[in-house]
Amino acid sequence: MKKLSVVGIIFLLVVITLSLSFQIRADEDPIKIGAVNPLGDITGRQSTNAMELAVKELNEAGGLLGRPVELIVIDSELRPEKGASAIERLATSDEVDFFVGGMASSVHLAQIPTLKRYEKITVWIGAASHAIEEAVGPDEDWYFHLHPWDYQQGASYAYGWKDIEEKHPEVQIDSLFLAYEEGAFGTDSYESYQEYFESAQEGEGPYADLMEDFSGVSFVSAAHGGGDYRAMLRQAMNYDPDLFIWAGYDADAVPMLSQVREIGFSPPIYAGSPPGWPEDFGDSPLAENVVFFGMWAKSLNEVSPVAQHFWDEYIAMHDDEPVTYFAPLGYTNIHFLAKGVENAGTLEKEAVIESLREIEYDSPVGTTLKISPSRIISNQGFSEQKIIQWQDGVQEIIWPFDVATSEIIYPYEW
Amino acid sequence: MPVLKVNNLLKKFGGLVAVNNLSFTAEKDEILGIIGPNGAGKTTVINVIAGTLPVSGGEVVFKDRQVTELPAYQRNQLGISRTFQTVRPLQDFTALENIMVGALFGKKLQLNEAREKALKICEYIELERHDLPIDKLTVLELKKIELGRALASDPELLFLDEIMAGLNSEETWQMIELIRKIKENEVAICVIEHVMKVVAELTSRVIVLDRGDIIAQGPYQQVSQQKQVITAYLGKEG
Amino acid sequence: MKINQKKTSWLFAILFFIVIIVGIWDASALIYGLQRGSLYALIALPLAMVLGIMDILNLAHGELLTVGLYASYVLFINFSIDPLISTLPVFIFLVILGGIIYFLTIKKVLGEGHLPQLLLTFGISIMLIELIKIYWTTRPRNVYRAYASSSITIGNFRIGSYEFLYVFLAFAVFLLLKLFLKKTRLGQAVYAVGQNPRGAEIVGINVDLVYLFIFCLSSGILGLTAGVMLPRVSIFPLTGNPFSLISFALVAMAGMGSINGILLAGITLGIAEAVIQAIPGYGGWSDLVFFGVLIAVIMAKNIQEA
Amino acid sequence: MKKIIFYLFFVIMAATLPYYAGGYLLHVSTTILIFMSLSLSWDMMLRTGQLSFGNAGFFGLGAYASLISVSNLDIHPVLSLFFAAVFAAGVALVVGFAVLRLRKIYFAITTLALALVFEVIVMNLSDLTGGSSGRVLPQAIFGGNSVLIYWLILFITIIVILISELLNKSKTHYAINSIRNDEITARSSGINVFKYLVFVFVFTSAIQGIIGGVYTQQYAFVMPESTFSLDFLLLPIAMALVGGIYTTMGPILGAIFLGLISEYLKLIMPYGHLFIYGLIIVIVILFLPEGIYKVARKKYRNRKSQEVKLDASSEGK
Repeated sequence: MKKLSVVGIIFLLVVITLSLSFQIRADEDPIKIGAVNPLGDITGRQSTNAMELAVKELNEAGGLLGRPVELIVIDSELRPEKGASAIERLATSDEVDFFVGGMASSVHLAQIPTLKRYEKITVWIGAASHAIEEAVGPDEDWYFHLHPWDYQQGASYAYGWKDIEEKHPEVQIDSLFLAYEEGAFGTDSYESYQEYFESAQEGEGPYADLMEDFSGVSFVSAAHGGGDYRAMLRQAMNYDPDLFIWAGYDADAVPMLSQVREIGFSPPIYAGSPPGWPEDFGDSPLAENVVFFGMWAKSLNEVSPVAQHFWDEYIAMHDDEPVTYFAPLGYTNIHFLAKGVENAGTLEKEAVIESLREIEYDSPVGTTLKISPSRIISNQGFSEQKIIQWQDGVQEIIWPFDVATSEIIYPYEW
Repeated sequence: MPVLKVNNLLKKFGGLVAVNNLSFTAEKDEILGIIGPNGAGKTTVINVIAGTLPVSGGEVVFKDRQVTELPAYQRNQLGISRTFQTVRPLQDFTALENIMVGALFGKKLQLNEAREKALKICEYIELERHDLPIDKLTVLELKKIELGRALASDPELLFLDEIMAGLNSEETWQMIELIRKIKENEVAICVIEHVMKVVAELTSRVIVLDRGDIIAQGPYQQVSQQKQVITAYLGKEG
Repeated sequence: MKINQKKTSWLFAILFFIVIIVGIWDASALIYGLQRGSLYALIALPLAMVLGIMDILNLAHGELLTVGLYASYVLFINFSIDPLISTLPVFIFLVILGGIIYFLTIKKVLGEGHLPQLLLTFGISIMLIELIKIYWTTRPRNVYRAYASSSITIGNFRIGSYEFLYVFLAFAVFLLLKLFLKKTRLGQAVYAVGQNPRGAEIVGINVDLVYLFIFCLSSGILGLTAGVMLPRVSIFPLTGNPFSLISFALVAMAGMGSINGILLAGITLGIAEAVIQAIPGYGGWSDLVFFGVLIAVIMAKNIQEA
Repeated sequence: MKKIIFYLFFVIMAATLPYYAGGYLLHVSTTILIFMSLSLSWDMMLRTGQLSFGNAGFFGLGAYASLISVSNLDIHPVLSLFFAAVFAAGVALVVGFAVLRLRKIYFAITTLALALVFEVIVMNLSDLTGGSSGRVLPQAIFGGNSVLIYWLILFITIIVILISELLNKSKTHYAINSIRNDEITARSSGINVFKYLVFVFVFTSAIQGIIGGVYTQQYAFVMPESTFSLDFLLLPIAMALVGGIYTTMGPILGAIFLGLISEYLKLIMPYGHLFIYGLIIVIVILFLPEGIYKVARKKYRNRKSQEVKLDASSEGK
């Protein structure tokens, strides 16, 4: 009898502790995701909004592994040391399970040493500079990078232009002129184009048969106090390229187009790759037929239900339209991570990494996200961008053809 | 042998000739007065000899050594000291520290030596409230600081630029006594003065400047009688 | 404030020489340089006034320009007022804003030395930038006006005409300002205060009023400039920021308080910059030339025997 | 004696920080120390009366010197800091001979222009510097061990603090203070103004160079836009002024105050916290124009002297 009561008490205790611990796990111990974004910048602000949306959706669907999901966001202030200390805070004070974020290569570079110390699973949506890849190195299996690297972007455009040339025989691209801003962003683009050109001359690489001639000139971006592009544009006009590309910021878009008209420059294709466009750019007659490279456009809603869902929910939650592709990427970031955890059925690192590598996530940027190795790291997400054109004030996807919403208007005229 | 020899000293400001081919000497043991109406170029002469301003021509020889091209601080280290017409104390220092500066750099002493020396000078010039910051001191005390700093580098040639200005008659007498005391240490002293009583009292010889030229020199009693000196002063008044 | 012809005359000679050389080599670079340089000078002028007369180092200078640009933008978006017409209301708005800033802050650091002023205006500039960010985000905004990209063709030479407005405005403002300083009572008072504030006070000039006037006027000139710039630039919270630096550079190059010098310095630097940008492959060095010329001129003009 | 124990206490507290503070506080402290050293070095130059805007430039030069010496010459990261110091000092010596003949705003603008010139040169020497995209190191210093990095930076900061204190107690103090107060008096008192200016300019630049090197080694990268950022100029100035200039304690307190407050503000208001930060700077300048340290010291002294008076009066009764 005595024995039985002891066993019974022990059993009771075990049950109570188990249920208690389960209780704690379910209600009081959320899965924490730590995000570092530049909140003062529109890209960081909107991607944070989108991350919040994704977390809300997860929690409404019952959380992850039966636990709620909590998003903790810290402002990077676009300052490297602040970005790094934010990681430190998330790791130690908030004890997050995952890191997500964030924009600006310089900030992310400073975060890499700290990230390496904690080796928590990290999924990053911005920071396209290949220097990041060098800093991370080949052996860090916990590091996932979703945004295409600078060199991947350049390559993807080549595939796009070739497809377009094939479909539209009137489009003929032989010579390319790159106008690039003097900072890291533009110079990286120039260097990768330079590399492509060198291999193209030997008949290799994505730009073989596409780039017979190449030239580039730098300019000071309006974002850094410049904004006079006329000297550069005149050089471009003298060069007379088939494809004119500018690699600069959204602040450069309108002044450059305005000066293009002033000096009377009219390349057959006028393309750019800013991270976003100015407010009401579509309403401006300057926008007409401008081509650009990007990850996402509103018109994707026509062809992708996920994109439409994201669009509606984002507006419902934040009463504001997403204007930068970092918004859908932020959303993708959280859902991709959540799906990995869900498939793994555990928070155990190796298992989650394994399952993240297997996932095929249908993302609101219109492309299925699937991890594959890039030059150095093994966990690279997207590798392509889209070719998009402003038509009647709307961003229409013209390549890849499977998500295209319109045909290219050629040549660019004003 | 004169301590200071000035030959054909010339100083121009743009087109304006402030000092015109001036030549004179100053001897050890004498108090030389430089007088003249406003704008005569007295302070400019000091500035040029002390190295505060570069010369336009001529030479300055101090103890048989060419110092014409030397910077001010080197001339000070060699033994030329000066005070300023309007006091220029170092605001962030105490009185004592102001005087220390002269000893530290003009005489190249170390900190503790300089402090001792400065204390001695304070005693010598009868400056008691030497621990106070500058803004708490009287005009006489400020003048004494100027003097003390100039003395701290053990000068052999001392320029005093209107050191009596702003002092009342009792203070003036104190200062005159002090300058006499200094003279006993074999220092050549050059004073610029407006108050003729002081000039008469102090100087053994005067140089009268007018518009950059020497118009007279000699003992004050003699010079003050000369016609062109009187006109120079009267002309100013009229 | 000095209006000294002599000091700037050799600068003028060098400029003239450069103009001829460049004009022969590439006339468009010359015109771009003239246009940009006039803009630089126009923006630097108010800074030079505030520094020369009030001895205030205003780090929020560029931010006042930014505020002017946003004000003009708001007038265009909400009331469809053309930016060129909005120059007047924006001028008034910035005069008032300048007055408010003067009363709340600047007035209290007059004569305190440059450092507290520097930090104070640094704080103001952070506040203005952040306010704009909170309200308008960092997304650039533009105002499209077809006339902003108009051009004139002479033979086979095509040149943008809108930016000549900068040149016109710069010279107009400079001339009016000089006329004002010479011919009006207030101008004479400003001149006197610039020379010697204490003396001016003794002869019965209300120095405080003169300071207020100068700060408001210089802030107003930025408003005027903003309206003219708006159709040609992107506006975002940091638009004006780099212009603070350029303005400081011009003021230092021209010499404190020299009005003629500002115009010359602006045009010199503008041309230097445009020339380098026009050399294929060396555009990246244009900043170096900009600062190189700046340093060289400052060194040549201000070196002291040490 | 009391003072020494007081200081020792703080040094021990600082040195043992890694044992009781979390990784976040440690990192924040590391950043504060970096800015504290920059702030002190700027203040030391200011004590000569020369307002230098060259900080960011020498910081950047040190950063590049350190990174290049580690990756191209394969020297130890800690050793590279010396290299950074020597390089920054060398450049400062050369340019100092020219720019130190300038005064006031001309000196300030020229040093700022020089910093920008350094940046342009670095951007265009892409073979060595990586150009605009910058360069990375395979590994941060000490393998990224944050405790060791903290100690290294603490060590450097303590050295900088000691230098600042020594400077205020040395013969040089009398020279530079005189120069700041009245350059003409200084010259007439036998002070070789130019020599002292060059001396202070060179060693403060060396400090900025070392700090640049440490920053680079900590984060393992250089990039012109962030390495030459004007943040490394304006924030240290703000710290020195908020804390109180011409003193050692001023920049120390200023760095701690502004460093902590910016982190705290960020936590309580994620958006727009920088607005409050700017407001605080404005308020401090308007209402505590002498800086926190001097105001606190005055208050403390007033209270003390009042106490003495009270004692005296009670004794009198």
